[in-house]
Amino acid sequence: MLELRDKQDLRVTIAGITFSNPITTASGTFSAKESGYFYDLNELGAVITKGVSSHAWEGNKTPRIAETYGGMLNAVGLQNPGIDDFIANELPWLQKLDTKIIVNVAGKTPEDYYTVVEKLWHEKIDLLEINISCPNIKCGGIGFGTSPKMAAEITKEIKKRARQPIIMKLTPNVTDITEIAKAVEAEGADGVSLINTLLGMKIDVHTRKPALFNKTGGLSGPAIKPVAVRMVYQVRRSVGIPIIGLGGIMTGEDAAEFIMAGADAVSIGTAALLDPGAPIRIKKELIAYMERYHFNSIKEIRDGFIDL
Amino acid sequence: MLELRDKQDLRVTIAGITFSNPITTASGTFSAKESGYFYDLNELGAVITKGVSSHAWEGNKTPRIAETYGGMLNAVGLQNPGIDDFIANELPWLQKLDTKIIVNVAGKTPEDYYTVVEKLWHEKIDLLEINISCPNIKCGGIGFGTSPKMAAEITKEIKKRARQPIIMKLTPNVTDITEIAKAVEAEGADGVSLINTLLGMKIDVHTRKPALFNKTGGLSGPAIKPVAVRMVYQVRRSVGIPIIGLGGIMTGEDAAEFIMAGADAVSIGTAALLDPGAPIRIKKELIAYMERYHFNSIKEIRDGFIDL
Amino acid sequence: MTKKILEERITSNQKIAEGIFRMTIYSPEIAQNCTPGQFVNLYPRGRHTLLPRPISLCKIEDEHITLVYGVVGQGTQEFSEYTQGQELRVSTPQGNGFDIGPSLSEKMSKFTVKREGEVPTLGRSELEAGRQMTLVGGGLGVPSLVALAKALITQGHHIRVICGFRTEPYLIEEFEALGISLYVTTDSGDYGFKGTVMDYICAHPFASDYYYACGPKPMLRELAAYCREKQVPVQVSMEERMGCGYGACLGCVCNTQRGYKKVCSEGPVFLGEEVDWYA
Amino acid sequence: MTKKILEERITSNQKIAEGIFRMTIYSPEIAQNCTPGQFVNLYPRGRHTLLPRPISLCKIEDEHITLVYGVVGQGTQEFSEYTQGQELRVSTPQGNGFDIGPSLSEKMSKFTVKREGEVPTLGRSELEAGRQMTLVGGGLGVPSLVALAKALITQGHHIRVICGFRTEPYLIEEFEALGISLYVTTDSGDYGFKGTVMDYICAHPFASDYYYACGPKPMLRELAAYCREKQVPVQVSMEERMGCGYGACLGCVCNTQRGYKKVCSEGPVFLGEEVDWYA
Ligand SMILES: Cc1cc2nc3c(=O)[nH]c(=O)nc-3n(C[C@H](O)[C@H](O)[C@H](O)COP(=O)(O)OP(=O)(O)OC[C@H]3O[C@@H](n4cnc5c(N)ncnc54)[C@H](O)[C@@H]3O)c2cc1C
Ligand SMILES: Cc1cc2nc3c(=O)[nH]c(=O)nc-3n(C[C@H](O)[C@H](O)[C@H](O)COP(=O)(O)OP(=O)(O)OC[C@H]3O[C@@H](n4cnc5c(N)ncnc54)[C@H](O)[C@@H]3O)c2cc1C
Ligand SMILES: Cc1cc2nc3c(=O)[nH]c(=O)nc-3n(C[C@H](O)[C@H](O)[C@H](O)COP(=O)(O)O)c2cc1C
Ligand SMILES: Cc1cc2nc3c(=O)[nH]c(=O)nc-3n(C[C@H](O)[C@H](O)[C@H](O)COP(=O)(O)O)c2cc1C
Ligand code: FES
Ligand code: FES
Repeated sequence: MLELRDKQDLRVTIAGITFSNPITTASGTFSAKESGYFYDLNELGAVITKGVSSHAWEGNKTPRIAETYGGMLNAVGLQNPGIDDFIANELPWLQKLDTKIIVNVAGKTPEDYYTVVEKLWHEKIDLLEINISCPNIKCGGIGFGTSPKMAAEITKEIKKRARQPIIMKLTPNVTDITEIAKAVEAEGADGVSLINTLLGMKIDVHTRKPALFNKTGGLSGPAIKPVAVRMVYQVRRSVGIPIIGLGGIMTGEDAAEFIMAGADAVSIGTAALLDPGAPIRIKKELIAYMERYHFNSIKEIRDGFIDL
Repeated sequence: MLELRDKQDLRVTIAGITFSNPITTASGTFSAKESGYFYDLNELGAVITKGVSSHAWEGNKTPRIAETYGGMLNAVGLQNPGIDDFIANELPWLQKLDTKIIVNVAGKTPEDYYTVVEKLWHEKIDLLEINISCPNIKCGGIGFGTSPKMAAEITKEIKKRARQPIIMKLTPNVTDITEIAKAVEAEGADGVSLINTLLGMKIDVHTRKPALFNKTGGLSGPAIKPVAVRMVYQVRRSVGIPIIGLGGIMTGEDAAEFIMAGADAVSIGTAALLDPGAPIRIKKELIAYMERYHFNSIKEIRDGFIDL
Repeated sequence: MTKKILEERITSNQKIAEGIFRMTIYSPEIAQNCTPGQFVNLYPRGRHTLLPRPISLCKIEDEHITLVYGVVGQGTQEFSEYTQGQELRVSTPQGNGFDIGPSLSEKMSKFTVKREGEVPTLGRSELEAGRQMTLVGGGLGVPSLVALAKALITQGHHIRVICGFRTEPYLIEEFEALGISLYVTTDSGDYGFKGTVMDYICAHPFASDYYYACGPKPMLRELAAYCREKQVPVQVSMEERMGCGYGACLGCVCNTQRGYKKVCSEGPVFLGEEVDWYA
Repeated sequence: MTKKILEERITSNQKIAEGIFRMTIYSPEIAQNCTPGQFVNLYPRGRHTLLPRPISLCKIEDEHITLVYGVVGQGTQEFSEYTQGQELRVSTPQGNGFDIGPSLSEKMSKFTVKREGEVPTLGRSELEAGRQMTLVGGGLGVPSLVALAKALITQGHHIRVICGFRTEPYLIEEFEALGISLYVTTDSGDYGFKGTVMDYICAHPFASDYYYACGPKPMLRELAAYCREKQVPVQVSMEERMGCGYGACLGCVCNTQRGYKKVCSEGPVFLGEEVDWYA
């Protein structure tokens, strides 16, 4: 029963921007320079940068990383050189690539976010991903993401100031993610990314101390995938805007699972730490999955889900 | 430098009840009859029963179980024969054991809970664990656990009607677990158990259907341990009542980690599915850990935590 | 304190058909304390796959057991890579197995526990003499019929086996070695009768005093309906996704006339009559 | 596209002291493209331990590399169970390694990348002629000094090595084979000088033009303070818990006078002067 088929169409469109394929890099787990030693960045649907803030941030003290069963904790604390340095030194390099550029924006106060999106007004980038969900920043960030009211407010204000479409990146550390998603959609968000990390902690019983200097950190990796899939599924049934799905994607089948749950595109995070070429491997595996089950497009995968 | 030491003192006291050791069985992962084929139940600090409700509950359709990376999802849906059957057929058997008995109480409405605790008034059991956190019951359960107000209310009413001390079992699917813990403490809860399962979902990309009949289910196992440790740590610093800590404990060192985070006792759940003798193995490993680091009591482990 | 998780040695592990493996394990402890229709739990080593995998006993010898399994996912993939001499974690036998008549029921009761009133009674008298028994298997349900056929022969019954496969049959030689009547069907028609076992049964009417079956649920359901019509007893071995595999978690239930029953500890064998097929 | 994760074959893996193992890997690709002080990432197979384990290059031969590692947790426990002939996942060399002078700097620049202005310049002139070099190692920091000592000898320098251990020394014979001055200390006094390497250095003053060090942070800090006082340059190899091990995650930073630097890609070797020891 083998038929001759066209090559699969992997294209997806998010907020009017068409990516060559649904594979993107999760913020904070990708460096164009370092990741670029391992694979051809032009193979990606889009690059999503490490969080950029209005000024340089130092980040947290070390240890910033701890391993857990099937996952990891990080408390990097959004170390970054600030938007001016980013525009001067990193962006030109990204702009030479033949892929879409999504800049992840971090802030502790509303003004922090405004400064960044305003400075990006004239820049040739495709989308903004607004991180209102980082668990590793004491003074803010996650605060915006845990209350529908605050999430709505910040979305509205950023939307006014941003030229590019905005994707709100949501935290899973909430009682009801659909409320937050609905709130940001109502205020004009062009999409949502979910999920950021789950707040976790590890104590080293040998040293008798928290494994992270920051004590708590963000849990990522395959351990959290079921929570992420559940949230993508719930949010897909609550809002109409596109979803970038992430959280523990390790294989092409995992990517397909997120797409069935309702994601329009996916991001690869922790998988790229233990396998630097993971985004491209996962893309190939997704194609193989599509071939095996005769899916010709990403939409066909999504529509293939039987949700009685 | 080896000295002769007394045997460690493993005793812990929860709400005035002294357990011979801190190891208990997580509700729903233990059956006195079936687990009893594998080990001597008297070795446990306490048995915690499967959730019991006012009347027999059928539970969900199958599949009820799905495996995830480093964890599992379940949507058993609290199948149980009801409190009368429990008192007639199961309790007498448990009462012959030389360990403490904690009955886990389930309900969809407040009245469900009241019926169960009232029927247990005259029974020789040590503690009640009130499950206000089951993610697999459509009409209630988890609802009580996600709002501080409702959690407080149900605690107050149950406290009036129960003869035995009550431990409220909390859900991790909330924005701020300390609020819930504080609310139940304020209304007289004698302790809290945390955590119940994280709400998750798995889609089988081969069958293209949700892996569970119930679609979503509760994520348990080592994957969730960092979330559980973080919550025990946070709650320990917010309330004064005892904590039963659980969520992904697989080894004696994991048990020690929960104790350092602030747990007074621990429960073994998923670990007992993949290793039926896990509670006793973990108890032995905890003793070995105490020997290695010269801890003589559970309190010494807790106090050994260096939390700068 | 009668159940255990053992570390036993694999004496062979070979591919016998596409995606199908036969593993032999040296384990007097299991081999001498089990009955056909029971299963063991195999525990993967890959530490991200936590749960046990239930696999039926296919052959029971003095000191060895044989399991036949299909590679369908990560756990069975891992098992297929095990080599001779390696050890694996395996439980002592679980579940009740097939009821094969009075002479063996005493032995059975040593290893399985049923509450009062839960012993299937329908059809027990039929097991008493040398009867005409039909064993129906589908795909990965076929392995457990090998041990069953052998035990029933020992009891002096006449055995007919009907096995269905997708394209490639396996274990044929095991049945042939028992000298019984064997009928093979394949969906593809590549081997034997083209169609399902139920197609075969309907197309070739025969008399039978008793049925045993193991296979996919739709096959069991159809057979149970057929047997009810014919007023002949049938024992079916049910499959369900398991958590613990030993009766602690209520993960693996089968809906019966008496409510949900645990497949792992109260099954996997039920009377066709007692299963609520349309729940 | 110059970095890779390789599947390489283990040619030996043996215990050389209590809890300490030496592993030799056949890998011309790594052996011919690395410098002392660089490390490789080893990827555990146990799929619940996700992150790579960085291990320094201890010996570099034509087609083989040797790693010496201590069993401290699950990852290194797993490595210690690997046997000859097995394959393991290992990255191409990471980080910048020790700066050992001009003649090698060209080779180095092929494999390591530094932004403009980030190349340590202090002390480079000292590397030019046959100088008196002191290499200081503590515990699991000692292995990387083996490859370094050999390279420095090739450069025509005079080498003194001071190594500290808890109780049992290892790799002694490797240094002795190089025919250099070797001083061993143990905390317990079981072997060599009783005390730390810093105790030794303070108790036995000697002249040295340059220092290299690898070991626990408190040792490096003390040595850096000592070198600053003596106005002698020192290169220190820093250790930090890693996420990716290749520069993508910002997990492994070291606080320097120029802010946080990534240990994995901008280190692990820094000048003692540039590290902010009290951050
Ligand atoms: C009482 C009992 C007895 C049993 N006896 C036997 C027996 O004797 N022999 C036997 O072979 N089995 C038997 N089974 C079934 C066996 O337990 C399961 O097949 C096994 O547990 C699957 O484990 P796994 O890790 O390989 O698959 P899992 O990873 O758990 O996946 C199982 C399912 O996921 C899907 N799936 C996963 N990966 C793929 C893929 N790459 N392509 C397509 N689909 C995929 C399929 O639907 C597959 O069936 C029995 C089951 C029970 C309950
Ligand atoms: C650049 C660099 C180079 C390195 N080079 C080397 C080298 O050449 N040789 C070498 O041996 N190491 C080296 N290391 C350190 C090495 O990377 C770590 O020791 C290793 O990653 C630990 O992995 P693990 O899984 O065994 O330990 P993990 O499980 O990650 O645990 C690590 C820590 O947890 C604690 N711990 C865990 N289990 C136990 C236990 N049972 N008892 C007591 N404590 C425990 C200890 O504090 C231990 O150090 C290097 C590190 C870096 C950054
Ligand atoms: C080391 C590390 C750093 C991260 N930094 C950021 C960040 O700067 N901004 C952000 O929005 N998310 C950040 N994240 C979260 C990831 O983008 C992603 O949401 C999360 O890790 C879940 O995906 P994963 O399981 O595939 O890693 C970081 C995650 C890790 C592991
Ligand atoms: C199969 C299964 C059934 C459960 N049933 C109950 C229950 O009836 N009542 C309850 O309070 N918790 C129930 N739980 C939750 C566990 O008691 C425990 O809170 C959770 O699994 C986390 O612990 P673990 O990771 O050690 O399993 C169940 C968990 C599992 C896996
Ligand atoms: S699998 Fe747990 S009760 Fe059957
Ligand atoms: S470990 Fe990721 S940047 Fe160094």
